[in-house]
Amino acid sequence: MAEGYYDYPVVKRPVWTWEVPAYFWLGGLAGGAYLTAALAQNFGSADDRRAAGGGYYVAAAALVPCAPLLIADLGRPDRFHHMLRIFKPLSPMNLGAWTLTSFTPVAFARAASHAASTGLLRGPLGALARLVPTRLAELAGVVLGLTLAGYSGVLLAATNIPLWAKSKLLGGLFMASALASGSAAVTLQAGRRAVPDATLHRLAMIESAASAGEMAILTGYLVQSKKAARPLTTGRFAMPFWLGAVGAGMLLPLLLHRVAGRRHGRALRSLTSAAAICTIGGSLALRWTIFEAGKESAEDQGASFDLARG
Amino acid sequence: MIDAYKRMMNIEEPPAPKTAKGFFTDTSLCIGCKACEVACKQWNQLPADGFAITGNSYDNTGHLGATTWRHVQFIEQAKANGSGQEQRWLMMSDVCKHCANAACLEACPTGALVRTEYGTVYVQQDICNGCGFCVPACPFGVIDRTPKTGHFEAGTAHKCTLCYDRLKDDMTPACAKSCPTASIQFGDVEELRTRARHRLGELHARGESKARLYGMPEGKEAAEVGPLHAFFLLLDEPQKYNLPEVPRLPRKTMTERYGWSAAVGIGFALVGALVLGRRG
Amino acid sequence: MAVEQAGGQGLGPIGRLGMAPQPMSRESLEKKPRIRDADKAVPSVCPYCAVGCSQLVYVKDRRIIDIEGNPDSPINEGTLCPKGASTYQYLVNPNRVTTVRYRAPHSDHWEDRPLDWAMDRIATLIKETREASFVERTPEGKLVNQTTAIATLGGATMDIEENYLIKKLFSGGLGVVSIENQARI
Amino acid sequence: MGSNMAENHPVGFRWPMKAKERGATLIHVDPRFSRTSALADLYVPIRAGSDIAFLGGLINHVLTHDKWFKDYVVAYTNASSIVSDDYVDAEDNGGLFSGYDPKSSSYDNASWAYAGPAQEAKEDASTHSGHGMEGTSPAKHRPARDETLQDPRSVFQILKRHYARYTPQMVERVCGTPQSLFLQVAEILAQNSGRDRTSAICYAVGWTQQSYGAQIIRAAGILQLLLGNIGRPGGGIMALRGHASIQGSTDVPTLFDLLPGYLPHPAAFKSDDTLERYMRESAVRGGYWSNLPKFMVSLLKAWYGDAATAENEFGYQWIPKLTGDHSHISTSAAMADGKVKGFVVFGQNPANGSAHAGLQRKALTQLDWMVAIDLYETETAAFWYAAPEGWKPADVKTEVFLLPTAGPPEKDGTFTNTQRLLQFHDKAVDPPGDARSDLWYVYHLGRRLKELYSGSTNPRDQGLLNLTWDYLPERPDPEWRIKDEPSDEKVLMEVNGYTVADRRQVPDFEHLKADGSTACGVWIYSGVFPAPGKNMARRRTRTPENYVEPAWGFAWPGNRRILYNRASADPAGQPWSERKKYVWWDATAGKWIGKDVPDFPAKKAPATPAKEKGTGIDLHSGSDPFTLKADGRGWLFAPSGLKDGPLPTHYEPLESPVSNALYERQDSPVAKRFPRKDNAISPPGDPRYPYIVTTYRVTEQYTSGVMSRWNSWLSELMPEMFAEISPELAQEKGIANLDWITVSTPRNQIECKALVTRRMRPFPHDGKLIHTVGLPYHWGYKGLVKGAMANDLVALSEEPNVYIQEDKAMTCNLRKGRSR
Repeated sequence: MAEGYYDYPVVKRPVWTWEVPAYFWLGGLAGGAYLTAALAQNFGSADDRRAAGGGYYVAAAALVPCAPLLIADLGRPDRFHHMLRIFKPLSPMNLGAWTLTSFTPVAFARAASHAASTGLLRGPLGALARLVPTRLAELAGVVLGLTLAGYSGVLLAATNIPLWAKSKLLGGLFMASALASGSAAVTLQAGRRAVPDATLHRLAMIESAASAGEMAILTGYLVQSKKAARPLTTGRFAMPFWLGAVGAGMLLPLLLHRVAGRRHGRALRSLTSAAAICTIGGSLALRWTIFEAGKESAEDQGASFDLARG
Repeated sequence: MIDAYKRMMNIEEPPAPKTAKGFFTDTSLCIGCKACEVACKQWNQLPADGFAITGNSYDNTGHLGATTWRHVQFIEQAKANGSGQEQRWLMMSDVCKHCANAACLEACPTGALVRTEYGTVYVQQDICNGCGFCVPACPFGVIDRTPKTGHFEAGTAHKCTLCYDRLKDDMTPACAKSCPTASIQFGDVEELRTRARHRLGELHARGESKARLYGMPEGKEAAEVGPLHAFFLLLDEPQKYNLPEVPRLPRKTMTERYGWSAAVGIGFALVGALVLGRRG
Repeated sequence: MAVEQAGGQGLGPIGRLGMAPQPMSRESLEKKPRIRDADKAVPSVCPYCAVGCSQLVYVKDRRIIDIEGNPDSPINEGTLCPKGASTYQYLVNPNRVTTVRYRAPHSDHWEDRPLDWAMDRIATLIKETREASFVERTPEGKLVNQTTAIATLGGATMDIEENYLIKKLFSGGLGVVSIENQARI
Repeated sequence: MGSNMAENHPVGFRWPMKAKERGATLIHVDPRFSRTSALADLYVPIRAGSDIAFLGGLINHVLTHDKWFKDYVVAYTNASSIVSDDYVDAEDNGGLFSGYDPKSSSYDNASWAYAGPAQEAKEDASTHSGHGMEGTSPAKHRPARDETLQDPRSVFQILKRHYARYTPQMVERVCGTPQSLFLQVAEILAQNSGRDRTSAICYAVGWTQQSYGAQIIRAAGILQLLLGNIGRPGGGIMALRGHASIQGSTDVPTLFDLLPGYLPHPAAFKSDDTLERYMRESAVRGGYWSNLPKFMVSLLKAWYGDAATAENEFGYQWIPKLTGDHSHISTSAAMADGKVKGFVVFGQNPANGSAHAGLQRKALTQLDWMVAIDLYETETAAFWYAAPEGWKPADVKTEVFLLPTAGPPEKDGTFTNTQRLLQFHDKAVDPPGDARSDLWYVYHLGRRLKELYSGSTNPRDQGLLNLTWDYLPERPDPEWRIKDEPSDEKVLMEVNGYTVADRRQVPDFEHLKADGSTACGVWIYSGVFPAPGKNMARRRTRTPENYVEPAWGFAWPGNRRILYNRASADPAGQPWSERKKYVWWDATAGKWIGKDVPDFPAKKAPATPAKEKGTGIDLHSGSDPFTLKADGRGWLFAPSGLKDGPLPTHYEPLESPVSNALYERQDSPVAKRFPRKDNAISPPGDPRYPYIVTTYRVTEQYTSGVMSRWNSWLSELMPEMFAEISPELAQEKGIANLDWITVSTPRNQIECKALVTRRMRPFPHDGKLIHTVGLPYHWGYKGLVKGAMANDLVALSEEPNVYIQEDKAMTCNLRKGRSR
């Protein structure tokens, strides 16, 4: 016997579709990649800088589908510009829209300036790109990129869907996942170029740190969510969540990195690339399963009552 | 430039505030006739939601939605072999609560959801772009988005407008006007609250010990979402009517969640800097 | 306006960005009830049960745009039940029959016919049936001037004037005795 | 009782709810716990079909505990009247009254008359019946009386004896109502009646659709008279009628046994062969009905105009004479047998909404032609291709017309509501397309028929040719597209009546004459249009100072809102109490005054003695409030007018799972059965049909659904046919909520979904549990939502006085699963 009114849900099922987790994933990846690249620029060796510089390209590339995905999910895509009708940071959705809008040109500019600095971009475009104030773009990009990577979990948490809202850690979890996938993307592209093993090791280490952090936060998230996590941990999303997001997305890369830690050359490259692909895929799986399971969670009357108990 | 932006974004100066209007839904007077549901659909020209029996007493509506802005619940309470006197059939016309702190309004990125001059919460149909964020934000499951392909205002968020159009001409909202037994009362929120307190006293004096108000400033349900401009007199605990004990306002915990997110970001940056800097 | 009414209690300066001041749209500013510029509001009576709720039928450009309870009525004081509140759709409904439909004997389909033709045909049928079945006297010789081969049924949702003419025509004019309505059901 | 007011008259229920808030007690006595029960202070379960036992119990309680309102009862009822020595009560005769003829299953009511000389007793022995019962009341105008009420032949003593066995124990046994609850009801009613307080009883078809429906209402009447609740504010018995103008169509009427204004319809089986004999037979010397000749002649003048002369009995012979029972049910049976050829259906849906709908549909296939007039395609219009019987259209010979009609805002017209209030509705728009008002159809059909018959010299056609038929407006209203719409107000003006010579509207029915100088279509409505341009039904003026609201619409008769309101004052003409002040005698002004139009001769003082030699209401004294009654008194005992006994007596329904606990006689001795192969009725206690089945409506739909199932807003609220059953029955049958079930009677079977609910309860009876199955009857095979038709299960039967079928209590069987 239901505690409430028959077995009707207390809250509404979100209307969003696959575009939203895809966008969260790509946006996070972009932010993570940008940050990793920027970290390398500022703290890394010349090899690191060269290797991680591709992160700017990754960030720019990942941002390309973001706006279309976001717009596609709107009920009225023709009114996408209303997202910028007001500036209202209270609304994570509004904040995200402004962030995406400002981060995209910054990331492209930084990528262009990087391309110009490596000689990839020549001619008048290259000259133009060289005008980009690198430091400023980097700073702005890092702040914006981190915001983009970090707001999505908060956005979901800023609802009354038990699976999303119960724990305090969804924002952190998505941030960690974004950074893991972003750094993994940097590792992945670096592995395809001639970079020293040491750089790859360092990148892998950063990625591992993100994955390990993600793992820890996920544990906290699940513990905090209690019964509200059931649609994720049991039921039809349990398999993709445990095997995909957790197994293949976190544990496997950690394991691969551990193995790769003692390897060099081709083996290292293969292992880090495999780990990076797993991390990136896992990041998508995490977003997707939590997103979809959230819809089921919306129908959980008891969890809603739990969430709203004084 | 600013004017062009305002034109493109459909930005106008809001009207000056007036006295707050709201609903007091007294479920002890509800006869479950559903006139409110139909009057609402008629006035707002909302389509039907489909034709299927639920088996849940006489409620074939189920819940509020994008095209159902009043919903009458039917709660059957009876024991086996109980006498007719112990039997209760509670009826309650549910509606958007028009919260003082409205989660939907706070979530809205476009400013489509606004607080009107009457203190009500209203979705501006020419602004809403159907982002859908208000839908899971509402702690009461009220607001919903219509399908992107549909006959009625496709793809935007909808809920009770408290008949914003009628308020402009000092008309009573359609549901309250139709209600044959004054279970739905419309008026100045302050006055309705006074009336509600008085009514509760009356019912308690009559022995209706389970009667309570839901959505008053002094109620614990107002802790986060604030007092409700559409509030209720219930004859049982709120959960029986699918109303949360303390409806959550997501914003209340948002800073904390941002904090964790930021901490992870900064932590990562530090770790990254450390890892890279060690050799650099 | 009190803070409580405006909502957004406990918002800091950043939180208030975009919330106050909060812009509106042109449509919102111009919002008005559709009956504001109705051509007329015609008093009517609900067609459903016998409580006799008074209604106001709002008309614009010769079309009904809204039907609501009449607040002046001492019976319903502006209220209506769900059926009364749905009267608009009872009248403005694509499923309404608006042409004369005719089905010939043994035919498997309706066909639309002109109103005049149908009226002539029905009058002829009534006459034929009456002629064929009229009884002036019973076998015992009592003058009865009746026919039992034609019957009418209805209408309790019709006006008294209509009922009066039915009775007058079919009973006083044609000698039909089985004139009945819902009151018998 | 017998009504589910909150569900079926929600806006009417606004007022009981208001009263409740002001301290009134609401009691709901019903087989089902409905939305009305939910809002009532007291819900009292009762087995369907046992209402008279319950009401009889209340009467007995009031009598034995001396709770009756003595001053009222002695002065205003016939309690003191002495009944004929030949009268034998049902108590002493196994449930049958004296005069029963088992061969014809009917009563000779001669022995029920008041005691008096033989000649007067003979005068009493009329066979008139129907709505005109009061008018045809032959009761002796001044019967012998014993004001001490001690005479064993007095109505009061007969009443006491008749109900002596209707004890709380018996009520519990018969009705399944716990004694304690029953006694609570009795006490509340008794305490809430008297000088200072009144109680009202509301009923609806829960009572009338039983084989003794009129007697249930009579029982309520007896109770209310004993408690002094008739003719007083807040009292009365309120018939909650189901259709916008069903009261109007009863008054006017489109009913076979009546002429307008409850004049009895002339019949060949009565001595009605001349107008004079008809009027002599129908008019009674005592009471207001003595005026019947004025009303009848004025009616004939309204119908036949100048052709109606004293020489030709004002055209009396053009009115057909009844030769039997021509009611809807009987006509349906005849139709099924191929005896009816043509059928005109105005806004009705017998193929779904009438008793034994399957037989109704079959009957339609036997017709040569049928005209259905409606806004939507009804089950009736579509029977030839869409009926569940699955006939091939090619096999159905009926020629079918479906004429599109107008809704109320698409035409002028008047509805008479359940309070006898006439309200005019104004035309707001033209009807769409070829749709026309029913008035248009009838008028133009009449016009065409007159043309077809023009020139005929056949006497039988003269009625039609002479029918006054001048209803087109002088010039059509330029606002409307339809130019040949008859003028509704012209018809209403004829209904009101006018003087023949100078064609001036008569101010009221007091001005009607029997000499042919006045014409009046419906005498009881006279006053509705007293002068050109003065349509009283169109008045919409509020009078906040007077809750009676006399300036809103027009109530017949003569704008009286409470009938017999003389009874709201004591015999001396003063209000029974300040609280219940309504109409009273103003000695200074020498007339009756009050909140309402006094339903009494305006200047007849309370002390006026009865004129023994007079006629009409002169025969009544100034303290006889019931002016329509021959003796001016409220009838506890009905010496005439009813075909099934002078006192309500408990019988079981025609189909019942139990036997009559009170009498040897099981069921109504005079209810009409239709013993046909296709109309089997299961015998009492038939084990094949062990459950009670009752039909009803829900708020969200409307009767057979024509006016609601094409409406998406209503259809979504109640989308599918269902049967309500108790968890006990569900468990017994292994049925879960929403399972498909099949409900059957000997007539037919239907399938629908089960709604298992504690709102349905089994009734204990002699150690067993009797289950009730509840069926709404809104669905059919046309519309946005479709479903099985409950009326398929109902038998053809007739209550003997008003010819209504019994569908509130039948028996059925039930099984899990679909019908096929």
